[in-house]
Amino acid sequence: MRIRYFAWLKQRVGRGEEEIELPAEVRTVGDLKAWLGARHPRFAEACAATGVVKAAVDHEFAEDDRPLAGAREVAFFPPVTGG
Amino acid sequence: MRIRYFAWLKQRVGRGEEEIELPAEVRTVGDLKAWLGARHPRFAEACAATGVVKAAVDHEFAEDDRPLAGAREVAFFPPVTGG
Amino acid sequence: MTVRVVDGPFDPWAELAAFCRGRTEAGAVASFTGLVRGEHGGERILAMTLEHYPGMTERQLARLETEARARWPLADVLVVHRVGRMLPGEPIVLVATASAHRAAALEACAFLIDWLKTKAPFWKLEETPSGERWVQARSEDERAAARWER
Amino acid sequence: MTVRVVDGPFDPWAELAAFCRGRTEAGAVASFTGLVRGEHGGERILAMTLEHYPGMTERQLARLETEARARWPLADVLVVHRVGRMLPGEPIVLVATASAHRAAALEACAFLIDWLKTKAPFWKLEETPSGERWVQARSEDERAAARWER
Repeated sequence: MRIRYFAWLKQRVGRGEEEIELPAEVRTVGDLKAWLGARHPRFAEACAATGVVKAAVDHEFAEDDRPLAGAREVAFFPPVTGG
Repeated sequence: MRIRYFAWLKQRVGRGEEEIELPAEVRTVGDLKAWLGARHPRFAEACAATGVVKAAVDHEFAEDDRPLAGAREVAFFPPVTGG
Repeated sequence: MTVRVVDGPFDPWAELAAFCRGRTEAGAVASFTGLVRGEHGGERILAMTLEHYPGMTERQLARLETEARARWPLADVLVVHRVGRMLPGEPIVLVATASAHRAAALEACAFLIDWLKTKAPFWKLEETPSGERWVQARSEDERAAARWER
Repeated sequence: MTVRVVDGPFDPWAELAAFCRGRTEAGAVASFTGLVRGEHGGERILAMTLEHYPGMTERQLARLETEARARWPLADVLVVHRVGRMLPGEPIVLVATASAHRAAALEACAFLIDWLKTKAPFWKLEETPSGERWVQARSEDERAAARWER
């Protein structure tokens, strides 16, 4: 599965994307955040603050309870600021 | 005093403007409408329909009770349709 | 001059470009442009003539601008209204507002065109295949303007 | 294509001119243009870089357009958003709507920019004399978008 990071989360994690082998026990976006947080302490730090880390599964906004079954790409980013 | 007519009122009255000597008993916009109606039957006809004839005294919208003392120009026109 | 009545064609996009040139203090620019329609009430429009009341028009437009500036924090306002005879597709009116705040620019732009439609002395005469007709005022326009009363 | 992401300068006035060319069925055209400001929070802005999420961006913008067309009778919609590095005064975004109805054009334009600000994956990085900083999301933007929820 491809994981992508944007804006200052990319700087915190130190990379824009990575390929991971999804462990069987990681079933939701929330599980994935926790699992990635163990690998990237500064990502865990950002996730600890409410509402600061948003997620998208295959280009659709997703909440923590969103299942990952069948997903190809999950992205994490701060609240958007375009326009 | 100068009287001006716009849009289809101008066509009804048959002229865009006229100079009149204001009789002493014509004190308000409403008085003036009645007085002009006696000279121009088709103007009287338009004034008889509610809300169809609007007035301005010296470039300011004016209601029937607006006094004419000191006024130089009074205009009559249908509701505006610009923009 | 931020309020103008013009008696020939004007280019709203050139007006907007000039309005925004070098503008770095107000990042939000809203605009409304009215074009002559080619059809109205099921009849083809061959041309449209805008009559107005010189002197009163400029006074009312300037008043609209003053009112908009009193209600919203605007960096700039532009109103251009064409008069005379024009063809379908040609611009009749342009209203533009610039502000540091997006909501202020958008609301002031809506306010200006709503008020202009009911308070500025313009009248539209349409030429159709069956003859000329003066456009009737619409009650929707009165209602649209009324929401800004206070 | 009525929704575009561009990675270099674009000319919103040329875009609007093309958007309106030959348009005789929809007399009301509303637009919103966002320009890079030269100052923010008391600090001078030297440049702004817009990062985005290719693929998701286009999908979200297309969805915004679909939603706007479902809510208002629109003849046409145009959204252009620039990404990459840009300078103060340069256009970031253009939203334009065309309708036979003035209120529809104005409301849909406000809706599109409000939703874009909270639902399209763009992020702003400002360069100031004291360094780079990511722009914080504003709660006003969430509130502005919330008024269109239903």
